[in-house]
Amino acid sequence: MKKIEAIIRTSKFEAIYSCVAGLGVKFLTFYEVKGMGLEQARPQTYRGVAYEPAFIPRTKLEIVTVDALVQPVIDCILNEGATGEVGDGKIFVYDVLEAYRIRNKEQGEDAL
Amino acid sequence: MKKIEAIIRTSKFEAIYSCVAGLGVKFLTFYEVKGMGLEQARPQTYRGVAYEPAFIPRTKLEIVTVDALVQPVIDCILNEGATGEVGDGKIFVYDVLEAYRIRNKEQGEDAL
Amino acid sequence: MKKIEAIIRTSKFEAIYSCVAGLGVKFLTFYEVKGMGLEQARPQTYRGVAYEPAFIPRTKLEIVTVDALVQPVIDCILNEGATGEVGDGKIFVYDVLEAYRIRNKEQGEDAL
Amino acid sequence: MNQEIFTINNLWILVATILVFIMHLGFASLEAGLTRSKNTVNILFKNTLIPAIGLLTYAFIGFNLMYPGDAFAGMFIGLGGIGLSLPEGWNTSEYADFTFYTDFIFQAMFAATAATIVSGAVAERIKLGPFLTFSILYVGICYPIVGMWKWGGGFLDTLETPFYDFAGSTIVHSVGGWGALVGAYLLGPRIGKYTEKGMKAIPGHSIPMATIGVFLLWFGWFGFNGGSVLSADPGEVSLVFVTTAIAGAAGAFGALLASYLKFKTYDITMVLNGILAGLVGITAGADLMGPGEAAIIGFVGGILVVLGVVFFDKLKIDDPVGAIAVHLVGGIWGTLAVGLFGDLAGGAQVLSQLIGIGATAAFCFGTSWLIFFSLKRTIGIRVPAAEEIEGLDINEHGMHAYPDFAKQG
Amino acid sequence: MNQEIFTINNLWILVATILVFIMHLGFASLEAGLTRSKNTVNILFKNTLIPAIGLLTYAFIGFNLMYPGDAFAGMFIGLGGIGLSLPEGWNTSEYADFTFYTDFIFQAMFAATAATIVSGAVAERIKLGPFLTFSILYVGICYPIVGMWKWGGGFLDTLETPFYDFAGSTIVHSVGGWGALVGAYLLGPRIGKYTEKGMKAIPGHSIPMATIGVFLLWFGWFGFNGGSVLSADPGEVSLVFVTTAIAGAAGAFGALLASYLKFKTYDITMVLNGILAGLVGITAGADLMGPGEAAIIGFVGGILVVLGVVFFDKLKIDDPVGAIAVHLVGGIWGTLAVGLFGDLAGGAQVLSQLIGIGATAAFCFGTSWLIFFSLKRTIGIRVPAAEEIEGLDINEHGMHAYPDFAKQG
Amino acid sequence: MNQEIFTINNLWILVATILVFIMHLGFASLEAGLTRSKNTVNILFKNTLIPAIGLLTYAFIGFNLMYPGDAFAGMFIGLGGIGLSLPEGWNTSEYADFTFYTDFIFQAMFAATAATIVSGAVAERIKLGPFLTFSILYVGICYPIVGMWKWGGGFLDTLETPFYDFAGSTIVHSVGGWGALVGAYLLGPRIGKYTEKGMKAIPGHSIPMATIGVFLLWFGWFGFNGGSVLSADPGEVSLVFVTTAIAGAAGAFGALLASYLKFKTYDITMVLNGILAGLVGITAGADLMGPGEAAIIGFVGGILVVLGVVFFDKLKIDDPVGAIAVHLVGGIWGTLAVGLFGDLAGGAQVLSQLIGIGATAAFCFGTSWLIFFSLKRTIGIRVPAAEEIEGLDINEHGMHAYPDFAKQG
Ligand SMILES: Nc1ncnc2c1ncn2[C@@H]1O[C@H](COP(=O)(O)OP(=O)(O)O)[C@@H](O)[C@H]1O
Ligand SMILES: Nc1ncnc2c1ncn2[C@@H]1O[C@H](COP(=O)(O)OP(=O)(O)O)[C@@H](O)[C@H]1O
Ligand SMILES: Nc1ncnc2c1ncn2[C@@H]1O[C@H](COP(=O)(O)OP(=O)(O)O)[C@@H](O)[C@H]1O
Repeated sequence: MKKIEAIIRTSKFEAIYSCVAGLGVKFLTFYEVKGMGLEQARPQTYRGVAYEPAFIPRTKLEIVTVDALVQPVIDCILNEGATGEVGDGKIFVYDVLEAYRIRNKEQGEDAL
Repeated sequence: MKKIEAIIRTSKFEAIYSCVAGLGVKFLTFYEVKGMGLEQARPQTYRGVAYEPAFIPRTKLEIVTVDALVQPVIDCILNEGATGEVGDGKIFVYDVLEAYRIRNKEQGEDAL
Repeated sequence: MKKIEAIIRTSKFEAIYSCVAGLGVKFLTFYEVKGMGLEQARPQTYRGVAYEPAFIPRTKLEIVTVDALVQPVIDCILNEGATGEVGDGKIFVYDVLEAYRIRNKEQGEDAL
Repeated sequence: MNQEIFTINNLWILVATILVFIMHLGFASLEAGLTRSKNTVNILFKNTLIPAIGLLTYAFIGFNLMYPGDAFAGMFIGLGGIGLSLPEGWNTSEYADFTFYTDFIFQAMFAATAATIVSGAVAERIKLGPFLTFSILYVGICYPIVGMWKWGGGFLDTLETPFYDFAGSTIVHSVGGWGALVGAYLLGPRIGKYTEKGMKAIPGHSIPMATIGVFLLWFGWFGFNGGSVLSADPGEVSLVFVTTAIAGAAGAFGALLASYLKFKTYDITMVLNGILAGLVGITAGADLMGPGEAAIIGFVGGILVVLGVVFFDKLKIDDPVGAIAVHLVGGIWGTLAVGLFGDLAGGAQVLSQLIGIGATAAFCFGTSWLIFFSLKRTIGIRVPAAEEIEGLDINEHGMHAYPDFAKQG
Repeated sequence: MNQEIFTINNLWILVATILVFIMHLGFASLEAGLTRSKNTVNILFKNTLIPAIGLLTYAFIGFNLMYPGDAFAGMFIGLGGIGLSLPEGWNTSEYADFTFYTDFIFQAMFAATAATIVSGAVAERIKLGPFLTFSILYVGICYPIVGMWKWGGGFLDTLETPFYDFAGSTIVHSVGGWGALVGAYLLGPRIGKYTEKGMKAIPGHSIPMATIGVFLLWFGWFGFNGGSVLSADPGEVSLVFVTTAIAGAAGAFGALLASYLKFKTYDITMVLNGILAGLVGITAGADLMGPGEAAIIGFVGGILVVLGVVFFDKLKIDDPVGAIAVHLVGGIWGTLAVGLFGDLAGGAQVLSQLIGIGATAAFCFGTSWLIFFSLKRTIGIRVPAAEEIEGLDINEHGMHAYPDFAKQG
Repeated sequence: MNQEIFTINNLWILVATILVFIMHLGFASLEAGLTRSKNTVNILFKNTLIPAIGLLTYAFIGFNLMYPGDAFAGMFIGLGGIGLSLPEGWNTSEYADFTFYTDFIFQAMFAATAATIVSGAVAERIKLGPFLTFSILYVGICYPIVGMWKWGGGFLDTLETPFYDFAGSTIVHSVGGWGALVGAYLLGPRIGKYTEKGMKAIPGHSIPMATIGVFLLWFGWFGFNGGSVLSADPGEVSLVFVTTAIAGAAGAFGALLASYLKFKTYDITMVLNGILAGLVGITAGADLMGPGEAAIIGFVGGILVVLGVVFFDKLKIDDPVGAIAVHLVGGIWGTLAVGLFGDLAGGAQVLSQLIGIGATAAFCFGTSWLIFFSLKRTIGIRVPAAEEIEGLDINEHGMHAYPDFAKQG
């Protein structure tokens, strides 16, 4: 079991979701985060003061999945999430020691 | 040291919190996330157009704790977080390499 | 590659960011979380009912970086993030198996 | 009366009508502000329909129930007909200081207020259908019957020392207040309000909306009270403006003082409630008091509203917006104050005021109990617990009030 | 007319002017509420400038185009001059029942309404510059020309059976509605509204703002219709108040019924649109109807708005706030209703009403097509897709409406 | 004067009173909108208490200080008594064109404006207690003394060429503006506003609230200026309506142009400030100007407000809402404009205007320095840094304005 964490463009969420759903990934979690990176946030002005808001809003996606699906999921994100411009984001992969389904206390890969 | 990540029903937060506090867990972090899963989001309509909002709001809980407490914490979540209906959520366990308390630079298990 | 997760005081974000940027860390992600811990949330009252909101708003910082930079980054956070009072937060370190840059499919440390 | 004065009087009552109209937005904003964002569509939906219900039912039957005509003088109930039929000389001073239609529309705007008051107290847990049913019956039938007792020439008006209620501390506000009390009681408190570990605060979702609401209510109150002079008489209307302004201002300070002493905190929601309690308090005698008396009445009203909120919380009657404390407690206080201060003060007047308060209490408590209880026993009045927790907006309306914004845990 | 009556009439028209003024806040709130938070600064920016544009262009040329003087009676177009020049006796009853300046300012407040209606329909995707250009031309030139046809003594007023439009169902609301239709059509729908998988809902970001907007509009409408009596005549103004109130209330129920039957949901945005449709509907004949007829006109208006929203969605004409259904459909219905109900009902009147509707349709459709199409072919009228997705606020204004709040995904 | 005209005049002043009342909601909304959500309860708390303070202190002493009676004509200060005592014939035209109570309540509504203006400039960092203390003293004593100089028959009114200030560009707005300047200066800027790395923007939390505020202010301004005619005279009131409307509209465009040229951005907050500056500018001479002159005064006011905001930022005087630029700069400009344009234009008038501006400057600067400085040296006027960072709402009120919504980092 691995956890795939991807920081993506919010506008790419739907495309990525369709792709991973097509692989049989039934569950995922996501939330809004802010990023600092190469991409510059769009400059804003307020009452004559130009300022750069310190961050760019992004979506973070978390999918825990069986080892066999890790590469296909990553490919989905790489293919569907890229525009080729700075700001496309990153993917990180982590090891997962254990998983449980709260509803019925199933454990391990069954719980995913 | 392990990190326990649980995606739970927002309404179950208080019960789970009391349970883990009873185990002596003094710290935890949580935030709002959105989930896709077996549970369907309640259909909404707006000006005659029915639509399913793509996600369900959920709470994500993060607890880093010593190995000895991992199973009790998981049991708390499994027991207090379940309704038996689709949508109860998941628990994932990860390894933690190191921990620090910022206040006094304590390190390792002392920092938890 | 390691992932450094720090739960910090929101007010310390800028100081920490300058410090790690000085180390050459070009990317980071952060978001608002809520914490339970030793620090007590400020009591609130509403229409005569005193209540303690269950949590304190905090910022969570995530930096994935090469092993060589882990200790310097942690030192930044420990030094810049501390006030010496309860509530300064924690740092956790995790292992990262793999990383990708979505823009150009770079992999591994190049992707950071 | 000459045509010029007739035209001025008529114009003022129409302007006052518009001011009373906007009070409905005031109520909508206040109630939405003091409840949670998961129930905001629901409360706005109700408060948007209430003026519509008020206008239509009042045209259909209410106006005739409230002003059944001289034949029913001194009585409890009467019905002059159904619908609106233009009397002879309706648009001349033969009819009154204003036209028939002006009379109707000004009164009709008052009517819906009774139900609006209730909607705040029962918010966040009542089913939509039963609430609307209650509103139609209460606004369409109960309110005009009580109104008739005094304003329609009924028995309260023909007491030896007539009951006095200038613009409706009892006849409008307490009528709403009793419905609010019964509704909140029969529904029971919101989930999580009174727990084993004690009372929990359930903060409203938008202090700005609540503040906007109270300012709009105060704004409209100048029409509510000022229009109740039923003419543009310079002396009377200007006196009423002064007492209305002063009582509201003093109410703010009464509530500020009481809430600071009791809770050691500067609670804006209490100050807002205090303004309203001051306004409700002055309503019964706005034309009888001087500025000093208005200040006392308002100030005491502001104190009472804080004690009232605490009191009903002790009884575990859960009123998210403080409607019972404002309109019922404030309404009783204002009605009594007519016997204690100002031009009519005196023992006989106190007695008459108590008769009016008591009669209204009995009738409104009884009828609203009857309506709410029948609904409870038949179709049920409370949404299921799961709906309540998730919010009425998504369950009753399939919609969120603020779909763009992330929610606090 | 004596000085007293002159003063009263003048005062009422001025008070009505203020009420019409606040309708601009009503439109701003409604349109902001029914669109997404990423475009809120943009819509508020436009709706703040529109009354300013209306006032200035109307002073510069509009007033003279709309009221060119008797020499142009029965004609299509005329221009009395440029700017405001005080006529002899401007501040006496020689001029009218009110002063020249009162006349101007009341009319000027009406003028901007036409552009405000358009701004809702084209929201969330139109470029700022082209929209302001359109507004200036449409408010400054097109609106007053149509207004002249009837209110300025033009050809619609001199038909054998004169076209009748009391306060502007056609002359104000449909004029705006046609511009809205053309604008929304030429722009195309918002990205993501009509997809291969069917229509998608794009919920507005704040139901409270939308509700506040509609209440303020209703509030102002008492001045819009009541002031159109052009005097404080007690009978007429009070009748107009009653029909305006009843039609709005009935519109709420018409839309509630229709939307519940069609969608099985209690949609507050439809109820709000229904109120407006009822108000637009009664506007043409507010002084001709009794309460019962007002109720029918309002109720049908409320039903029509729901059908209209569905209809334009079928045509893939994307109107985020329902402006076309409210102002165009409602305006046509109200104008026709003058031939079907009330004092003027009859075949000849229906014909005249149709002539007025048709002439307005042709002219407004034509001119707004001309303006929008020229702009489209030259500087372009639609923001780039990336801007639209990210939001107009940050792209056109470099600013967020709610910088403190976290956004829902 | 006959009873009819007396009644009409009285009615108009009362209606104007209500319009001025709602300006307090306008200020509350504008100031809340242009500050951060962590300080929203605090700003609303203050702005809710201010009208209450204004009404009560004005009844207690202010009215008597401002209108001490003929015995004090030509002087600097006078006191006619304490509290309100009804003069002979108070409700007849013996007293004035309106009743004594009408006089009082209209003036009282003006009074609180001075403190409201200050509250915006000192927002987000001032302690509650000291602010309320300042407000009571400034509204209760300083404002009426300045008012007396002109409107109470004091020395500015008895200059050879009397100082002219129709509705208070100087006497109301600059009075507030000076207090705002002193307060903002003595408090120092908000943490993080002027850093070593330069100036940082601190965006307000709700553009919709700010917009609602400005519309309500404009709405109320028709009463502020229109009521200052002190009668319903058709010619005068209608002229004042036109100049008020045009100046606001032109102010929008002045600010739009200036801010676009300077910052290359369409900044709605500047347009909103521009409208207000146009309105403040026309206030001194609203009855003296024609539409063209009103347009120039408003347009220049709109430009000045943008320059003013930049200027005070350069001086590191931190004014979150632009109150100093709007009310002080705009007020001075409007007062001067009376000498430059319109019926009174001329060198002698310019001189008198400068005397009025100067005297007000000296007195208001002096007294507000005295009050703020004494408070600073004793109980302190600024909240601790930690409180400021965390927000005044939670620290001074133990409450959040929007507890349901997640916050942006
Ligand atoms: N090493 C990292 N640790 C944490 N977050 C990262 C890291 N690298 C990138 N991110 C996140 O990903 C976002 C996208 O980075 P971006 O500037 O788009 O990278 P690139 O230009 O390489 O495509 C950043 O805003 C940040 O939130
Ligand atoms: N493998 C996974 N990876 C990431 N998030 C998951 C995963 N499985 C479940 N979740 C999260 O948990 C939530 C609950 O899943 P749910 O549909 O309730 O599962 P179940 O029906 O098995 O109880 C989902 O909405 C999603 O946010
Ligand atoms: N073991 C843990 N697991 C998850 N979150 C933690 C843990 N320890 C601390 N935190 C987070 O860090 C925040 C800061 O803790 P705090 O009370 O400041 O600790 P300390 O007093 O030791 O400095 C907490 O509110 C919580 O969000």
